Amino acid sequence: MPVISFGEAIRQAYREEMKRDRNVFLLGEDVGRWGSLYRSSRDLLKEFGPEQIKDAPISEAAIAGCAVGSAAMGMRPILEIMYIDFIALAMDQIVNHAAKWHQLSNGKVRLPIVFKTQGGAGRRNSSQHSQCLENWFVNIPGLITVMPSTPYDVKGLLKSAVRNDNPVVFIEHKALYSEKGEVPEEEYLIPLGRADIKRPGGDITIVATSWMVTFALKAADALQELGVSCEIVDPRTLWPLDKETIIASVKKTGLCLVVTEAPAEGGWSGEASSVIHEACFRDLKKPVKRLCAMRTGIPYGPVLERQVIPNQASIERAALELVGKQQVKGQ
Amino acid sequence: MPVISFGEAIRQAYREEMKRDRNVFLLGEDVGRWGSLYRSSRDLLKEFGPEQIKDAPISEAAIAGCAVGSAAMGMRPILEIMYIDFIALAMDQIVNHAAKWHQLSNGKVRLPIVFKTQGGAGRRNSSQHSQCLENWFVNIPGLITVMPSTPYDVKGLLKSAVRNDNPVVFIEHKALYSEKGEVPEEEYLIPLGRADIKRPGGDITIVATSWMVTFALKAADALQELGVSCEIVDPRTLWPLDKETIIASVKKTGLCLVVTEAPAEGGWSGEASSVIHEACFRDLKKPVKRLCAMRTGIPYGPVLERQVIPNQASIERAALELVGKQQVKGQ
Amino acid sequence: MIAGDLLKLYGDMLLLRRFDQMCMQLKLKDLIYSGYHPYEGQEAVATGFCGALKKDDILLSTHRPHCHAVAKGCSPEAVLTEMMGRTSGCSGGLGGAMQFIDTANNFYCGSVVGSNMPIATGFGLAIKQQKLDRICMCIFGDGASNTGSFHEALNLAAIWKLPIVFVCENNQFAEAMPVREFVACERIAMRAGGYGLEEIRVDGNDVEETRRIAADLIRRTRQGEGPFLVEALTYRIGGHYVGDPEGTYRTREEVESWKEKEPLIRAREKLLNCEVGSNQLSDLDGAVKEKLTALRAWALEQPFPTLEQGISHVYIPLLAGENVCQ
Amino acid sequence: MIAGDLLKLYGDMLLLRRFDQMCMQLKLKDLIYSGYHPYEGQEAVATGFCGALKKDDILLSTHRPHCHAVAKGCSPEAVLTEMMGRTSGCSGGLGGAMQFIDTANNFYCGSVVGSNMPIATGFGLAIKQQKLDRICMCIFGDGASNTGSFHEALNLAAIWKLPIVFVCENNQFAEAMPVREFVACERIAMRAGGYGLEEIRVDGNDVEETRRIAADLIRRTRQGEGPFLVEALTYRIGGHYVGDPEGTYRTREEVESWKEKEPLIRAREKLLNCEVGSNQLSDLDGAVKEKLTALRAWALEQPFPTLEQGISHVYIPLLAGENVCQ
Ligand SMILES: Cc1ncc(C[n+]2csc(CCOP(=O)(O)OP(=O)(O)O)c2C)c(N)n1
Ligand SMILES: Cc1ncc(C[n+]2csc(CCOP(=O)(O)OP(=O)(O)O)c2C)c(N)n1
Ligand SMILES: [Mg+2]
Ligand SMILES: [Mg+2]
Repeated sequence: MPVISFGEAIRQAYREEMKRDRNVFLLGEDVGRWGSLYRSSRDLLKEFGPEQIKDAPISEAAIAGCAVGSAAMGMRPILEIMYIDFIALAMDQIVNHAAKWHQLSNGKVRLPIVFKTQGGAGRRNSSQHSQCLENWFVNIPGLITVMPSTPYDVKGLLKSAVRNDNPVVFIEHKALYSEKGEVPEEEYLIPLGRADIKRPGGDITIVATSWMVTFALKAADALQELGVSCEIVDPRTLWPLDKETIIASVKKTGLCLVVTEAPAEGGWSGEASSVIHEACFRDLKKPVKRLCAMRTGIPYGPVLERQVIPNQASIERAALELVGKQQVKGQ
Repeated sequence: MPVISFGEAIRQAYREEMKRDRNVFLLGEDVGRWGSLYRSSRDLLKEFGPEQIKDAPISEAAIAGCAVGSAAMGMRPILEIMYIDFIALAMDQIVNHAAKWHQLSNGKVRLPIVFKTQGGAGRRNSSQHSQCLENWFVNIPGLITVMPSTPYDVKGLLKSAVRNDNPVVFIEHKALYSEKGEVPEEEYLIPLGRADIKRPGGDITIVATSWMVTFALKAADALQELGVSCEIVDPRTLWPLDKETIIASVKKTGLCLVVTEAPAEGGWSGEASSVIHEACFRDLKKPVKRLCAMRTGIPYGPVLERQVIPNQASIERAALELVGKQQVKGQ
Repeated sequence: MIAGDLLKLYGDMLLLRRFDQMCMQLKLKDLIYSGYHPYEGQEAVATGFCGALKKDDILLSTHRPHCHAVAKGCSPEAVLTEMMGRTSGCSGGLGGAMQFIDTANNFYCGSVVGSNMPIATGFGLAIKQQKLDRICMCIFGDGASNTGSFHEALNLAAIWKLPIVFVCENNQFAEAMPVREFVACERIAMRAGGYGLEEIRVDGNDVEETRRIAADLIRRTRQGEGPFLVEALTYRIGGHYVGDPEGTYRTREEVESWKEKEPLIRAREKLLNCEVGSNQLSDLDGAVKEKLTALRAWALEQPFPTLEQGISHVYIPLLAGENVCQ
Repeated sequence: MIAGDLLKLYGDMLLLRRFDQMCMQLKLKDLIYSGYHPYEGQEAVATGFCGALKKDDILLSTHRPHCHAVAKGCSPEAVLTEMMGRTSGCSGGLGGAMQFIDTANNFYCGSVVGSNMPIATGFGLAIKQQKLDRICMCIFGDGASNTGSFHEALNLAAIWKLPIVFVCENNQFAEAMPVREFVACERIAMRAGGYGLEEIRVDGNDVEETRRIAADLIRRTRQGEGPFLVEALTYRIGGHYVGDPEGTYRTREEVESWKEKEPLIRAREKLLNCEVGSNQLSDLDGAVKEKLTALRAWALEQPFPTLEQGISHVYIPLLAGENVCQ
């Protein structure tokens, strides 16, 4: 199977969907000339022209509203917000309008919009360009929230998001664009709302999202050496959440670590942990542990930004603590 | 002790703090002439003049930024956003600037801002005027989030928020302004970050926020009749969270119901539930239950908006289920 | 303009005036539940501009939408019962008096000030790219002209040359905030220059003028000359909402002086000068009132949505049978 | 203007030019970690405007701040090491190349385009209400003039008559987006009319002009005549960031033609015409380079913040000893 980058997988999804349906168009700052910040729409302006690839002025609120209006007319906008930090400028259109119109029209208006953005640390850009704000959207009825972690997933999920008639907030990770992985040549879709077991294991379940999946997989390799078998579950869609897959895994292992790059307080890790406790209370040998970013803005530079968020080492420690203590107790 | 309304308690807090410190000023749409939508600043324009009571144009982003800049100069703005739904227009200033500057200045800049707003249903205003968005702020390092539920609390907490040097998001509830309660004549402060036990009890802990506290108290009365004694804990500050008080209560009762008006998914109820499971896992007889709004926009009108959020009856049912099943098991 | 046309416009305004008054009564009886924003005195804007649109054209309105909606062609039945929260309303009674959608008549409104303007750029873009013979009109207030949405939307519409007529309905107040104090420029129309657009202002209380300008701008927009920004100067005779503390922001005298300049009186005078009999006008009024009395009676009979109806369109299920509100 | 003044301005610009070039080298060596936005060609704006401020005056800058900062009076040491993430930086190395704060010199910048403008209104309000003899300058780009923040902030500053000079540094591009395509009006300065302000535009590559206009507007602002909006037309000679795909949005020829019009060349020609010897200018350059070589060596020795330093100012503890990052 061809091995391509996360960014290239996005580009393939764009091309396939824009060819399939001329109503699909990409709107955002420098998505055309530049092919977007991380080049995921490179050369598509030439291929699809300015009607399907639209460069936009620095007007996050206006272009988000433009997505709402054009979607109400049957178009299928993919709106790119360059950094999730700037989605703060578009929240009114996303939350008060895009998320509400289907219900406010008593089901008549459909808004097939993909609000596509990227978040997280890893590019040393400091606190105004490195946030993880996904949980803002999970709490808003009417929105679907997706966080892919691999080239295979981003392509299949993005295509499904484009074809879905609900507004979708699609959050990529800036550290993943250059990550490579296998992506089949033939077309495929990944249904929204389905988790993926990135690695099967029996001793402990690790629920991780986005970039954290990468670290969790590395940690799992290292832990295997120590005889600890981790099952890595990637929800991929934060809402609707595939509770079944997560619960089945935890019922099997009896131990769970939730890893997110966002701070714990008020973050999605709380949602995951609650759902698991609610469903697996009697199966859990210990309470679910959350491993999240420290409660701080992301400091500048290559060193600190890695220290304030979870990484392979901290995941290993946390997992061992969960497994280890249990063994000590000899249950 | 004098009995006054929630709105009047806010007004007293304004007057005391604005008299005490001329740097304290109120900024917002119609806070002057109208004395704010729910009259909590009634007649203060006359008393304090246009420098301390400033009517603002419909420019949520600009006035939020104005709060940031004036605070950096040593002023102590209280910025009123008329409905929390519109805070979506000010998120960039609150999250990317107000929450970040203290750290970005390496501790030199202090931003004593109170971002004051009101949320929730209860005024039959439909989905664009009834949201509960508190958890957006809990996930942002650098922000304090407060949600008072009584006249006594709103006065004491607002005064503390004004004197605190961190940016505080202070969220009132539109259904509470006319609620009455005892407020002492002598000055008092309520420290941020301290929960309050609104009603002591032994059988089950109910953690409720804002308007939901009112319903929980009514439910507790009714449940008392059935011989169920509820302890109602109001966190009052969502971050920093008074984990000690909540945990102590749950360790005592062994059962916990978390009630919020926001939908469960991605809401603060998940944070509360996780914190409790993490700390009280061995003490809990059953998993913490979350009772929250249905995953829907708030429909228009007096009837439906009450049906989609928790109320006295649903709290009673949920509490009985927790207590009851346990009794059945005869533990 | 010949009397016949003016008489038609007068009749349209009269319907809005009586409709608005009826709504106010229902609000006072608490049969309209949310904030309700009276329209009295601004009828020449709704009739002149919204009334000039074809059914296919799109209208984006505000938190003060009911007369815009009726002028656009939404049925008074659907608009009234929407405000009353009944299933026969435009939005099935789920939206209320400030936010509803009537797709059949291409009418949309919402209660976040200024936020309809960015959305208008999307309708305009779709119309342009799909090469449809339609236009989009976006109406908003003087207060909305201070929002970032106004600026971003006008710039976007202008650089993309979108088929949109932006109508600023300057009723001189945003709640209690007088336009002269809160809008920095002398005339809101002056802001057009910042987007390379011409400055256009119209007397918003002269229905012949508003209709003439509206027809002209709509025609030019269909020809691809858009976007346009037009300011219609009028006056909000009622409070921002029923029973607001008016005394805190304006004098009775000011209101009275504007009552003399309100659009129905002005149209009526002209009509009388064109030999239209006053009895003819009172007959017209009688007919309108009769129609509305029947409407009111009917509306009160309409059912409210059930909980199931209320929550069944939050999102479109991904999988058949998926529960929407778990 | 006499040669002496121009010579001084030339020296100031030369420092910025060499400083910027040095930063670029450090970026290429990956010793500056975040996006780095070169300033080459815009020096007459920083020197003319930012350099005209007193230490007490406030300057709010952008994601392209390093030359604004130095011109304002921040020490090159503090600015450079901030960009290099060292503890001696303005923000202790926590902010980086796009967002740092130097309270001692009243300098603030941030990396969200346009968002410094609303913040400027707060500084202006405080200055006005506290009756301080200070002003606030807010500098931003052509791209920022399309943000809602621009509009809301200018309206607010104008209705409150705040002591703020808003400087639009039009370098003709927002990343790859040419101003002529993305800004709907011919000149950004025309937007001033929407706020009741005069239209002011200056040749941003003529340092005598920028300084003259800056001094005049700052003086008038101190006298309470503010706010002002001024557009300084210049050209971004470098890419948006080091190594951006320039070919996708402009031609080499265009860049070359502007290189001939860049501010140092223009100032230099004038100086030579005023009998300033070219050797005098190269001596000046030598001195600057020497100074910067020393600075660079020193900077490389500076320590990075520890984790504890990095997270110890997230918020101000409510209770003594409260752990900030639990
Ligand atoms: C973004 C936003 N801020 C504040 C409000 C509260 N509000 C409702 S109507 C209104 C006044 C709007 O004034 P204008 O735009 O002139 O319209 P008018 O009410 O005069 O028709 C305000 C401030 C709102 N709905 N949305
Ligand atoms: C709100 C926002 N949107 C997008 C960006 C990404 N971005 C960084 S710089 C830039 C261009 C800014 O152009 P301009 O205002 O002209 O300033 P210049 O870069 O030319 O100095 C953009 C779009 C951002 N930082 N903030
Ligand atoms: Mg108005
Ligand atoms: Mg620029």
